[in-house]
Amino acid sequence: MHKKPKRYSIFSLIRNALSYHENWQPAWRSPEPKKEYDAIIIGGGGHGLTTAYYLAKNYGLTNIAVLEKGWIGGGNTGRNTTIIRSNYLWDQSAGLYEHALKLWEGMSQELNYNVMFSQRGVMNVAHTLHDVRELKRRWHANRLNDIDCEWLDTNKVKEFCPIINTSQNIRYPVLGATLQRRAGTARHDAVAWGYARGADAMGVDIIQNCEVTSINVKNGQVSGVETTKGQINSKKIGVVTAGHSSVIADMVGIRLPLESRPLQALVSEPVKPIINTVVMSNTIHAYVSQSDKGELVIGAGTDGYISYSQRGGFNIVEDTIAAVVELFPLFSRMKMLRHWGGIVDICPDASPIVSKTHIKGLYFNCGWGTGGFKATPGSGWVFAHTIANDEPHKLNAPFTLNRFSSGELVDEHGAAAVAH
Amino acid sequence: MILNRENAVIELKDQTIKEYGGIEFQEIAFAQKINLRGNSNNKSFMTLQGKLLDAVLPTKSNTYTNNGKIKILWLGPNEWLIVDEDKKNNELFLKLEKSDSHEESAITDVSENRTIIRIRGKKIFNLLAKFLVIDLDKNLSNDSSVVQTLFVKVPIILVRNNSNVVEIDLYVNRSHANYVYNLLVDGTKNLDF
Amino acid sequence: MFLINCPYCGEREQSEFSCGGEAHISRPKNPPDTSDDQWADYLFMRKNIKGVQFERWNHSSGCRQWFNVVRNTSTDEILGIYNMGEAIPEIDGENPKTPSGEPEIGSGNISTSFKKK
Amino acid sequence: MSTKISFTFDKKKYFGIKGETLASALLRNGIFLVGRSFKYHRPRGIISAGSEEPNAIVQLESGNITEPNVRATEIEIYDGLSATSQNNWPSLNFDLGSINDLFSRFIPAGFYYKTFIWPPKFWEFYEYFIRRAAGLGKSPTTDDPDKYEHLHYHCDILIIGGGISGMYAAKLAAKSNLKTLLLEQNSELGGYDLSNTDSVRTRKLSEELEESNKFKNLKIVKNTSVFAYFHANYLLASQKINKKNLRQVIWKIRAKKVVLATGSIERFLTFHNNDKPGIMLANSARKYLNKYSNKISKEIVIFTNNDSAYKSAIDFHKKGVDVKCIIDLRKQSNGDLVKEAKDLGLKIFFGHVIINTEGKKRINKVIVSEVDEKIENLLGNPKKISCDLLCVSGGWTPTVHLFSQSRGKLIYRESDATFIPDKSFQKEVSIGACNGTFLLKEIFEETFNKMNKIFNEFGIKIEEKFEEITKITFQDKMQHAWIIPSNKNFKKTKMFIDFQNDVTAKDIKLALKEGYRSIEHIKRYTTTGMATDQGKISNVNALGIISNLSNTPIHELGTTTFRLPYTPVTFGAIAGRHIKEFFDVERTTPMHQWHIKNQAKFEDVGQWKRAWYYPKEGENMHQAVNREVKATRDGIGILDASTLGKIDIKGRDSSEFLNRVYTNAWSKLQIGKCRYGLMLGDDGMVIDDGVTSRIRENHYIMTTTTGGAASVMSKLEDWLQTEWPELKVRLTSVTEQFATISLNGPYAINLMKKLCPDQNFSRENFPHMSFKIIKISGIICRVMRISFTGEKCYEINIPSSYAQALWEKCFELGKEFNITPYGTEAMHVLRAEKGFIIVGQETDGSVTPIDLDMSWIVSKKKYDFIGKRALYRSDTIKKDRKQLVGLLTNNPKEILEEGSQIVENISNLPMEMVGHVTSSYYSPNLDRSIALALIKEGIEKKGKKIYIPMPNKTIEATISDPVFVDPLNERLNT
Repeated sequence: MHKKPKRYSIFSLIRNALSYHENWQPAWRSPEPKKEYDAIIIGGGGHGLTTAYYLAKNYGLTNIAVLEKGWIGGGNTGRNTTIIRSNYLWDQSAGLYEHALKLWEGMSQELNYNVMFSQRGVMNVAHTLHDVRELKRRWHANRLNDIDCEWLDTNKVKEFCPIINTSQNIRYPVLGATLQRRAGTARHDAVAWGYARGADAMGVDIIQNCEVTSINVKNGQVSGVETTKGQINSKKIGVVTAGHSSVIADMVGIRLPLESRPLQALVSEPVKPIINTVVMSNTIHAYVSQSDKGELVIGAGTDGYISYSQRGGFNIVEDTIAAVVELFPLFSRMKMLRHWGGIVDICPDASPIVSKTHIKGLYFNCGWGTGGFKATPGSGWVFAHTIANDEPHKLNAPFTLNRFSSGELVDEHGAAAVAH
Repeated sequence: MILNRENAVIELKDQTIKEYGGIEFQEIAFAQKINLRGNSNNKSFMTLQGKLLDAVLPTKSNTYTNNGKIKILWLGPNEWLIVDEDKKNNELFLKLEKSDSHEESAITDVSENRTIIRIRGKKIFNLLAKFLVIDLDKNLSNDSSVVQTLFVKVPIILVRNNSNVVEIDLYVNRSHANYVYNLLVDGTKNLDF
Repeated sequence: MFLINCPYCGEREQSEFSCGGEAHISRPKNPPDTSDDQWADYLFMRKNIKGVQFERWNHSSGCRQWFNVVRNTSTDEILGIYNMGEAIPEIDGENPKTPSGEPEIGSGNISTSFKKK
Repeated sequence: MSTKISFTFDKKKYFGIKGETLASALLRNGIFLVGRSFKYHRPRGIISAGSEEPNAIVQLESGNITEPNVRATEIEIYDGLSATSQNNWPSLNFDLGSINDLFSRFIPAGFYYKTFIWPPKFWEFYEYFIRRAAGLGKSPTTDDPDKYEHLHYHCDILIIGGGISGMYAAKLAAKSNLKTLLLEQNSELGGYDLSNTDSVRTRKLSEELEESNKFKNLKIVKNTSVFAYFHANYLLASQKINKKNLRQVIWKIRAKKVVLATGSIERFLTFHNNDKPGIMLANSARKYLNKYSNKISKEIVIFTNNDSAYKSAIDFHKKGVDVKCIIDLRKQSNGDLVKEAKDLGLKIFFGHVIINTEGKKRINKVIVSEVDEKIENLLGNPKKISCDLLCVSGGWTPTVHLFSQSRGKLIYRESDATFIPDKSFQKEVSIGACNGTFLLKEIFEETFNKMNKIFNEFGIKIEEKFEEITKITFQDKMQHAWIIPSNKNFKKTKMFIDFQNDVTAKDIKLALKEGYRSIEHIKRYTTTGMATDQGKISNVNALGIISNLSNTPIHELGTTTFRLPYTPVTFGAIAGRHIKEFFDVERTTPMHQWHIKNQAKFEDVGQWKRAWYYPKEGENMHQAVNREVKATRDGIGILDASTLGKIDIKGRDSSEFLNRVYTNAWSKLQIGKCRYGLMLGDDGMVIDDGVTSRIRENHYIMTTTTGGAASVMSKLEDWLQTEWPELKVRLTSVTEQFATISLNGPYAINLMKKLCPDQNFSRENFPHMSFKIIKISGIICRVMRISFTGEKCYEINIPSSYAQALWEKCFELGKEFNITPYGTEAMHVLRAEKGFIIVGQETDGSVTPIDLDMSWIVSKKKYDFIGKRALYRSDTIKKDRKQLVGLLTNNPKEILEEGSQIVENISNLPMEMVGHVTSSYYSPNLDRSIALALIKEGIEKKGKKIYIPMPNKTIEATISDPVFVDPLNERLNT
C-alpha cells in the first residue's frame, strides 16, 4: 500500500505556493502492471475510471488495474460538449441518468477535486408542434419521476436566455422549451483526472500506454489479457472502450449492436460571459453553452456511416453553425477556434449497454452514443456493481444485451435526434 | 368548365423571362415528362422504345439524346426521363403506355413531378458553383450532359442545352421550385471571384 | 467529405450517398423458424469493423442504385466497389497494426495501402 | 508618397500609413503596450507580424459590426478604423486585474482544480467571478448586417502560400496549362521575402504572375487563408473581401494535387521575463522596418541561437538604428551573415544569454550573462545593457499544420529541432520552408523537381529551364536551448511559453511533477497552446521544455494533434447563405398561394408548409378549428392533402411485393378497389400507413404519410434491389405529379356530381374504398373514395398544375353546401373522433399493430412479411404492453394536454406511470373533449378510471373505446 495523497484545499495551495510548488505529489502513480489483478478495466476514460473507483470504494476491490491504450480521458471524455442532464423520457433511462446527476452534485467534494460542475440549467427547445408534444411528454414524465423539469413558453424562454432569437417569423420559430435547472456542464478533463486520483488513492493501478491486443478465455471464463506491456491475468474483465467496444468484442468473437460513428464538436474564441445556460435544439441541431474559459462550446451531429477516423464531414459542421447563427444571430461574427471529432458507439435504441456476456467474467459497458459524459459517475457505479456481483444493478438491469432479443428496447430517439 | 394551368415559380408566371446579374431565368412549366423504367439489357425493349420514340435510349451514364423534338435523359442503368417541351402533345405517353407489357417495364407520366428552371448567361457556372458540389466543367462539359445531384440539399437534375450562350435546365421538384429559384436569384449578387 | 465512385454515375461527393451499413447480412429465408436470438442477430448485431469493412451504399441523390463498397473505416480510404449480389472481393493489405491503429506520432491515422485483387 | 490614415485605439486618435497593419501603425505611434494577458493581466506588446500573434489582439469596431479577438498584426488599417484593447479594467494602462500577477505564485497551472471546492453551494458564486475574469473580447450583441458566400472550386493543382516557393511553383504550373489555384493569406504575394530589402527576385516573380490574364489557367486569390484539409484533397479556405454586401467567402476546393508552400514561423526563446512589451521576434521586427519602413526603436539588442537574426541586426544598423549588441548563445558561427555583421562592426557576444529584462510597460534593459556550452550554467558577472527593443530568434518552425491535417506523418529533425513532413497520406507535396527547406538555392531546386514530378503524373512536359541560383548565403547551424538559465532560482522565474494563456516553464514542471506526463495531459492541464493563436510560436518550445524536464527525447513525446482551423473562421462565413429565409428547404403545395391569400396559419411538417387552420376575422384558433370541423360533418370540408407520398407500383410481381411489405394480404384486391395498409420495420414496429389502390392487374398506387414519403420510397427500393432482385417490380414516385384535394362531408357527393356530371356516383358504382380514373374538364384525375374523417370522402388526385384551378372551382361550385377549407388541426380532430391513428403521434417506434388494437390488419395466413417475426418476440407478445385506447375526461370541458402522463393511483413522487396521452382535442360534434392514449393493458381496462396529474391539479378520466363518432360507419354509406 502507498501513502494517502495530501488533500487539495486553498490552504494546501498556499502552503505549496510558499514552497514554490515543489512538494506536490502526483495526482496518480504510473505503475508497471502486476502479473495478476482481481479485476481489469479496459479503457481509461471517464466510465472506466469511475468503474474502478466504485469497485474500490463500494466493493472494496482495490487490487484492480485500468488499462488505457493512450492517455486517460483521451477519448470521448475529453472530446464531448460536457452537457449534463437527466431529463430522459423512459423510467429506465431517467433512473440511471438521475442517479448519475445526483453523483455529479457531490462529486467535487467526494473527489476533493474541483470538476467545476456548473448547474446553469439545460434548455431543450421546441420548434414544431411535434417537438412541443414530444418535449411535454418528457416534461410530464420527468415531473412524475421526481426529476426537476419545467416547461417554458416562448416568453419565458426569452426571459431565461435573452439572447436567443424568439422571433416567430423565422423558419423554425421557438415554440417553447423544457428546462432542467439542476442540469449543466462540467470540466471534462477534471472528471477523468479526479476519478483517476481517487481510484489511485485506494490502490487502483492506472496503466497508460498499455493497449490490449487480445483477451484470454479458458473454457468459457476469461483468464486475462495480452497487452503491449505483456500478459496480465484476471478473472474479471470490464470493457469500457466506447467507440472501440466492437474491436475488443471481436477479440472474443462477440458481435454487439453498435455502430461507431464520427461525432464532431467545436469551440469559438473565448469571450466575456454572453450565455449563461445550455441550449439544445434537436430539430435544427444546435447545442451551445459557454465554458468558464469563455469559449462557446458547440456540438454537431453524427455522420451516417461507420468511421474510426475521428473525422466527419464538414457539411455536418456547417449545418450546426448555421443553426447556431439562426438561433443566436449575434454569434455570426464570432470565430471557430478549434474543431475535433470523436468516435461514438451508437445503439439501435439510443440507450447504453451495461451487461454481462455469455463469457464468464467478461462485462461490457458501451453504447452510450452521443450522450455518455453526463452518465459518467452513474455508469461506473452500476458497472462496478455488475462486475462485483456478477449481476446487474437494478438501474442497469433494463440495459443488458438481452433486450435486443426480447425486444424490450428503451427507445430514447423520441425527442433526441442527437442526445448530447 | 376550363381549368387553367399554374406554373411553379411565382415570379416567373406566364413564361416571363427575368434577368439578374446578366443571367436570364425562365420556367419551362408544362413540358411533357415520362419516366421510363426497363431492362437496358433487354434488346427488344430497347428497340421497341427506340422505335416508338424514334430516338435512341442513351445507355451512357450522365448523357442524353436529342432527336430535335424530344430529349431522353439517362437517369440510371434502367431508368430514363423522356422530355418533350411541346406541352399540347400527350399522346406520346398514351402511345408508350399502350405498348407497355406492364411485366417488368414501367412507363409513368411524371410531367408535373418536376418543373424546369432554365438559366442562360456567361456566368451561370459561377452562379451554380455556389450551390453545387460537383465539378461543373467536368460534369456539364458538353451539350449531351446530364447530371443528377444535390442543389444545396435539394435533389436536382441538370441538363446542358445545345445553344450558343451557355444554357442549363434545372429540373426541380415542384415543391422545391421557389426555394431553389430564390436561392439562385440571391446568388446572382456577386458573380465575380 | 470523401469521394465515392458510383459504378453508374462516376466519382461523387459522399454527401450524395447514404450508407446502408454492413453488407452481406441477408434476411433469414425462414423467419418463423428463427429464435429470438437469431432474429436479434439479423436485426441488430454488427461487426462494426475497424479496418477493412464491406458495406452498402446507395447513390440516393443520383441514380438511386445500391452497391457495395470496401472501405477502411480507420482512414476512410475506399479500397473497392462491387455490385449487389457479387461475392466479397479479396482484399490484400495490412489492417491497422494494433487494434486501435493510431500512429505513434503526428495527427491522424497511419496510411495503409491496399490493392483489390 | 505614402498616404496618412487616421484610426483610433482605445478611443484615442492616431495616424498610420496606408497599406500597413494596425500593429505597424501602433508601433509607429510608439504604442508598445497593446494588451493584457489572460490570467495575470501582465502588460503585453506586439511580438510578431502575422497570424501567429498571441498578444496584440483587439476588439475591432463596435455595435453590430464589432469583432472580438482580432489580431492587430493581420488587420490592415483603413480610414476611421477603431480598435479597443481587451481584458483590462478600468484601463489598459492601469489594469486592476494585474494584481493577479502579484499573486501569480498562488494561482499556478490547474489551481482551480484544487480549490473552490467548499462549501459546495459556493461554486456558483466562485464561478461567477472566474467567468468574468476569463474570456478576452466581447461578443457582438446585435444581428450581423454582413453577408457571406460559399464557393465550390475544382482544380488540378492547388498551391497554398504565395511565398517564394509557392510563386515559383505557380509560375511553373502556369506553363503546364493545368488548372491551377494559388492562395495567399496576406494581401500581397512574397511571404518571408517581403521583409527583405533585396527581394528583387520576388518582385519579378510576383509581377510576372500578377500580369493580368497572362496565364489563363492560373488563378491567384489573396487575403485567403486555407484553414482545413480533409479527405481526397478537399480543402477549405476563407477569403476576406470586406465589401459592403459581402464580407467573407468560404472556398470549398477539390484539387487533384495540393502543393503546400506554407512557409515557417519564427520561434521564441524561453528566458526570465521574456514577455515585456518591446520584446519581439527578430524577423517580425525586420518586417516592420523594411516592409513598412517603420524603425520602431532607437536602441536595439538581438538575442539569437541562429544566423537568421543577424539579418535584422544588419538591416536595422543600415537604417541607422543603434544596434547595441547581438547576444548569441552559440560559442561561435561562421555564417555569411555573421561575417557581414562583423564587417559592419556590430558588437557580438557569443556564448552569452539574456537572463532577465527590465522595464514595466516597455523593456528598457536586458541583463546579459556568459553561459557554458551546454547552456546550463551561467559564468562571470551579469551586465546590464539598455535598449528599447529586444529582437529574439529561437530558430524557425515549419508550418506543417495542413500537412498534418491531411493525415501525413511528421518526422523530427534534431539539427534544427523541427518537425518536418515525412510520409504523405494524400496527393500532396510540401515545398520550401514548410518542408524544412530554408536555403533559397535548395528551395528552387526542390520546387522545380517536385513540380516536374507532378507534371509527369499528369503526363505533361513543360518547356521551363531551371534557373540556377548562384548566390548562396551560408548559414551556420543553430543551437537549441529550451530553457535559458537565469540567475534567479528556476522556481521563482517567469519564463513564458504561451503568452496569451500565461503558461510558464515552471507550470510545465508542475504538471510533470503532478503526474500529467502525456503531452495531451500537459497541454490540457496547463492550457499551453490552447489560446487563440493555437500556440503557433510556443508549441515546439513547450515540447522542448517537456523533453528537457522529463529527459525524454522530443520524438518520443510526439506532437499534439493539429486541429482545424489553421486560423479562426467566422461563424457567419461557415453558415454562408443558409440562414434566415434559406435556413432550411421549404416545400409548398400547388395551392400554397391560395392558402396564403385566405389567411391560413401554417404548420411545419418536415420541410412542408401545411395549412394548419384558416382563422376568419376575429376568430381565435379554437373557434376556427371548431367551425372547420363542424362544417365538414354538416356540409363539405376541403383539405389540401397534396403532401402525402404517392408511389406508382408496376410490374408482374406487384401484388407479391405488397404482400411482403404490408401486414395484410393484397393478391385478392380487385382492380378499382382500395385497401388500407400498415407498414412495419423488421423489428415489428409501425413505421408507416396509407391506402393503396389497384389500378390494373400489375399496377398499384400506394400512398404514404407525409413524413414517410421519402424514407418509405428508398426503403422499398432497398428491398427490391438488395433482398428481392427476383421480383419484377418498378417503383416511381408521383408524389408531386398529383396534388390531392380531399372533399369530405355529407354533400361531397353533390359537389362531385357538379364537377363531373357524366359520372355515376351511386353507392353501387362508386362505393367506399374504391378507385376510379375520372376526367374532370378533360383532365385525367385519380379519384379515391376513402375516408380519414369518417365522412363520405372523395380524394381527387389531379396533375399539379391544374390543382389550384380545380381547388378554386370546388369553392365556386360548393358554395351552396357551405364548402369550408380545413387545415391539419381540424383534420386531426376529425380523425381522432373516429379513432384513426397518426403514425408518429400515436406511434413512436415502440408500438406494434397489436398494441394499436389493429390485429385485424395483421395477416395470420401469410408465412412472412416485413416485421412479422418480430411480433412474436418475448416482449412483443407480453400481456402488459401499452395499448391504444380512448380517454374521456370526467369533466367534458377539460381538454387534456398532449404528452401528459397517466397514472392509475395517485401517490407520492415518483408515481408509477401507465401510459401517456397521444392526441387530445375538443370535439365540437360531441361538445366535449376527447383523447387517445397508450395505456398498459388499456384494452382490458376500458371503463376504468385513471388520473392525469398536472402541475397544478389532477385530472380524472375514464378509459374508453378510441372511436367516438359513428362507430358503425353509417355516415360513409347513407
